[in-house]
Amino acid sequence: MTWVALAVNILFVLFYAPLMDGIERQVRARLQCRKGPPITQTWWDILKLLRRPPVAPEKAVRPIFNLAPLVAFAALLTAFILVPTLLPHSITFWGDLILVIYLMNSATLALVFGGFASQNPYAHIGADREVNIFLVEELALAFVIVTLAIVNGSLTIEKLFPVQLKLSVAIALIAFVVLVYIASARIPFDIPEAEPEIVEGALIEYSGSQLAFAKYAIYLKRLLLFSLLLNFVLPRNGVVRPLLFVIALPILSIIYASIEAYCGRYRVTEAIRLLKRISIVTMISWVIAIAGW
Amino acid sequence: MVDKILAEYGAVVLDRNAKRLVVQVDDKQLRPLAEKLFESGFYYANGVGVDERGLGHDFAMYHVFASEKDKLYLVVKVSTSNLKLPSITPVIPGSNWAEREAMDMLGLEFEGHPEPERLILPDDWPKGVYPLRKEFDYNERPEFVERKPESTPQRTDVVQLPLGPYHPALHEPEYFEIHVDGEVITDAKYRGFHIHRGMEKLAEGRLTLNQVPFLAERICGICGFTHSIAYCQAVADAAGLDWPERAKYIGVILLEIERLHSHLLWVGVVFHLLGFDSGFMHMWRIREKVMDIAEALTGNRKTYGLVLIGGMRRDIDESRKNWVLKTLTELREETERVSKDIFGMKELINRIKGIGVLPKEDARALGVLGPVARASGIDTDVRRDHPYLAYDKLDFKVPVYPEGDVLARLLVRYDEIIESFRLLEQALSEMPQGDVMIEDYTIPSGRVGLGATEAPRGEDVHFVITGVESKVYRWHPRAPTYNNLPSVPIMLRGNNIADAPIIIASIDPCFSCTDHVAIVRKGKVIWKGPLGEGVKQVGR
Amino acid sequence: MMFKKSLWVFHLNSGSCNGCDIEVLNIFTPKQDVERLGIKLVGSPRHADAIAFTGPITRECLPKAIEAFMAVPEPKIVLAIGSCACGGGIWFDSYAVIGGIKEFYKILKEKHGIEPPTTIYIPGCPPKPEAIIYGVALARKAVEQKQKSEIFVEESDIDDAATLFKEATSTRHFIPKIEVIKRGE
Amino acid sequence: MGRFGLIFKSIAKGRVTEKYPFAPIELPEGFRGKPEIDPEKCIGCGACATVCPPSAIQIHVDEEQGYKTIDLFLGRCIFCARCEEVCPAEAIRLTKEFELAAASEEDLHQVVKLKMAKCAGCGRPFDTVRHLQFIAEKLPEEQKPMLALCPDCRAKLASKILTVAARRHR
Repeated sequence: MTWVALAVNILFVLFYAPLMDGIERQVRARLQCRKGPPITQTWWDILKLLRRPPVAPEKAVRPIFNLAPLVAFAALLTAFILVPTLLPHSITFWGDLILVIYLMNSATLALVFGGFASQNPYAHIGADREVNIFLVEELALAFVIVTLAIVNGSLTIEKLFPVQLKLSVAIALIAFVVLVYIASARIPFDIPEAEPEIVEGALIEYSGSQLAFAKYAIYLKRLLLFSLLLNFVLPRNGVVRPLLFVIALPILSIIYASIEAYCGRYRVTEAIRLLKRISIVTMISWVIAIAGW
Repeated sequence: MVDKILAEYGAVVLDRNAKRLVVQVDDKQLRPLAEKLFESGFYYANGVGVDERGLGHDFAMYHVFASEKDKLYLVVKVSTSNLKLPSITPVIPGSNWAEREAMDMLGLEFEGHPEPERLILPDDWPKGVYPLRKEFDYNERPEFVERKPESTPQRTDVVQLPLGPYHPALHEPEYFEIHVDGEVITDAKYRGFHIHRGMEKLAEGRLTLNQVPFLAERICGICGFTHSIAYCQAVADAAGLDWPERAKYIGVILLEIERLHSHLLWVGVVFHLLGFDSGFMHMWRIREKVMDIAEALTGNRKTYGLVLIGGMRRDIDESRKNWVLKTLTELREETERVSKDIFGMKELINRIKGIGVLPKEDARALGVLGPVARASGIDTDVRRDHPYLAYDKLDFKVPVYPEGDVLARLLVRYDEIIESFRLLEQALSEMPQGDVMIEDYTIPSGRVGLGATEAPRGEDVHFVITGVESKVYRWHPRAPTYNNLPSVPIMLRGNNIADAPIIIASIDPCFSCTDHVAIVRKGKVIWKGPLGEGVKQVGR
Repeated sequence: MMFKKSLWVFHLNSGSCNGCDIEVLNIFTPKQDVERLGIKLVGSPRHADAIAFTGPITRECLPKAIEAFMAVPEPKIVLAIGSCACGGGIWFDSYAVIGGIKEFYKILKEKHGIEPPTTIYIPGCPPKPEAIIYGVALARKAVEQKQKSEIFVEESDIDDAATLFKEATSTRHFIPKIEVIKRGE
Repeated sequence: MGRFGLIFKSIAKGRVTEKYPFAPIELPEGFRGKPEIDPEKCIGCGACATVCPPSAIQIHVDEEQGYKTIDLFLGRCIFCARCEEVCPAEAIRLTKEFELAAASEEDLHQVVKLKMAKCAGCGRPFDTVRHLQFIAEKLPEEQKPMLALCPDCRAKLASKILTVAARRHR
């Protein structure tokens, strides 16, 4: 039963992740008075990219460059084995939140390495910014996890989802909502792949199927972040859960995409300053958690 | 006052009318005269080297100075028989490019020029071939010579990245080299002129007087119409023609429509560069209506192609006029509404406040023009200072902001959008009846003409010497970006690299306008956007 | 057809006056919004399926244009946007340009041995945004090509002027017939 | 109101996107689209080629075959409508057609080949039949025979007449 549920979950995320990007593109288009692409557009893009041959740049460190997108993609799929999405059954699987975060970060790092391996100056800058933001983001995330762990007395996914609502958890969750926004690289935090400035950053030299996997990995990461967020608050069992889950995802997409459409990009320094403030908030939630509220 | 100065340096008046004065001076008197003129409020407007052997003279350099105070363009001619002339760049920095251009295109030498390097032609252009000399055919294509490797040695104290020339932010090929100390820009150099298309030679070679307006319009696809007007004004000035009144009003209407579309486009691009794509979409949505108006009035969305030396090729009929007036009223409301909301986005506005400051003195020395000058507190506008077409009969304000930062440039342009709406309404409703074209005219040969218009980016100055058989002997357009670009390094200095792209974009650079003549050959070049911060890390 | 649903375009200004560049940008704005057709502008030639040339390709741009052209993975489509890219425009024989996409292909063939890819010529100065959309639709074979080469040949027996004027005086409005050859049909 | 005001306004505005290419668009009167030569009207005078700024209209003379070719290359045309203005026969005009994209450069050519008349003196083809007729219609009857000669022969004839006249005068 668990394996079937797992398969359903994986298929669901594989299908939904590009669709989610399609929904967000549509939302942004509507807010700009445009008709916008059909919500299946991202799927078509990926299918097309998969059929195109990859070209590696001459100077690239081939093994790392070629492997990076696949590693990122695989790491995120593995994370989805641990994190329940549509069906909650995979919850009984072994593993804990730390592992999920590690898998997610290794995906990010894989793309960063891929960017460095491409030897393109834009990719370097993009990768570099990614690392910059990633490091500060990590600090805040660590405090969120610690807070949750203290309150729930465990780090296993089984115990964590859904979390008990306490003051500290509430603060941590609010911080987490912001972190999800930042970690999914949306404007104004899409600095690592700012199109008008450094042309998709680390992904600049990728083409064809490798680009498809890299992009897919990014969409999966966004979905993973949303799933984590929803898991913290949605009920764990029952028929309502898949239903609520399916309804909540597009709603989150709409909210996040609307914010994205009406923001200007930050400079890296500004983004980092903001992240530091969030870290302080999460630290406070940790202190409150220790105090037992 | 001008006459007194000119007399002091022994200048001989060759030709004069109410708007411009042509004089000739001895080459020894040139530099002191230029210095004196600069002190008394003139700025450097244009510099043209001419191969006058076809007119029975030697080579000559025409320096054009302009003054808002005297409402005058002053053309100073110096002749040379041995290709050597004194450089006036040490006293007026604004003439730097003009002199280098003449070096490149004609082989003139300027003694005392601070950086006598090739500016115009491509890297693979052979030495000693000067396209603007009369013996060179316009369609000659010299062999490609080996490209020299970049001469500047790799510096260790600055980070250099070969970014560009195809940078997605600007959709035009160009290069900037930005020298960084930590996160702060210490210096910047421009290299571009990728779009040198040999236009001046083409005008002398293949085209006739009445074909050049179409060429002039293609100097720039955004602000081309104002170039074709400036050219026709220059020829009209040389021949002493006067357009019919109605043609003048139609000219004003189309120029203002062009300004509207150009400014809306720029505001949109700025929002795009700030990552605020919705702002871009809203501005361009409004602009689309302006394009519709242009299409209805001229038959094309851009490159209106409506002007000939004798006037306008199309009239505006009554029903269309009313439709345009109605559409403009709606557009004005829409623009005001959307802009009010966007200006209400505080963090967006704060992002561009206080960056890229250009002080007034530097702006004057470089001869900076248009909205960039007006944002630095220089009260200049060709439409008011040297009125052309029907501008002297219309009422408009010239917005001036003293801050000199990017925000000021945005505000100047926004105010100009609103003024353009007002001008359009006036011009459309006050347009007199009558002809729009004079057909019966003769153009004398060997006459000097000067035409100046206020393009969306600043003052366009076109210099014309008429030739025989309805040809131009020499035509030299000067686009505003040509004067504005050298100010970018000053704006960049001391700023965070993150702001570099928005600062560069703030002059509304129009590289194709400038590239009709030149090519900078300097150092390793960089255009680095806000990637700048990243640059710092990479270099560490 | 690989690009039926999704086409990513890399835009390369090869010496254009900006008119075409702005129109290329314009098709992404709300009125035309080609994102609805799955068309996207990308900043890196590696991501692109099509490369859009605007401009007559100046001498200075040539090496860079070749570089960018080669960076686009095969199979690719070339969109020659505007009269400058199609045939060199008003500058076609100037010393500073090479004069349009055809000359560019000649150089590619000579120097690098590359065969020209599928090319769509979109004339216009600048082409209307809709004309560009039409061109892209043509590349996807979603519309019929309207523009066909036409050769009109006058058929007439009279060829010496002396007889001509005998005839002309009798029938004042004599006009010889014309034969039409439409290529591609 | 700032950003929220803008969001509300955008939603209120709705979508402004047009349907093209699935629905045709409206073009204003006087739109400058594709230039078209009417081969039945063209007289081959070459006025259009002379004024065309980008030389998109080029004239070639094939003396052996006796044809004059007017080659309109759309891929270079700047749609300025100068040709329409100067055409004496109203043979070339700008249509509203803007969907000009083509998969090959050849498709952008429109070629009109007109028969040329041979000179009654030297037998060399010198002008199109139609152009001669066009001029003939405007000339008085007695001058028409001159049209049957090419410019060279005409000049020769003229000088001959003049010399004869001069001799007589003397």
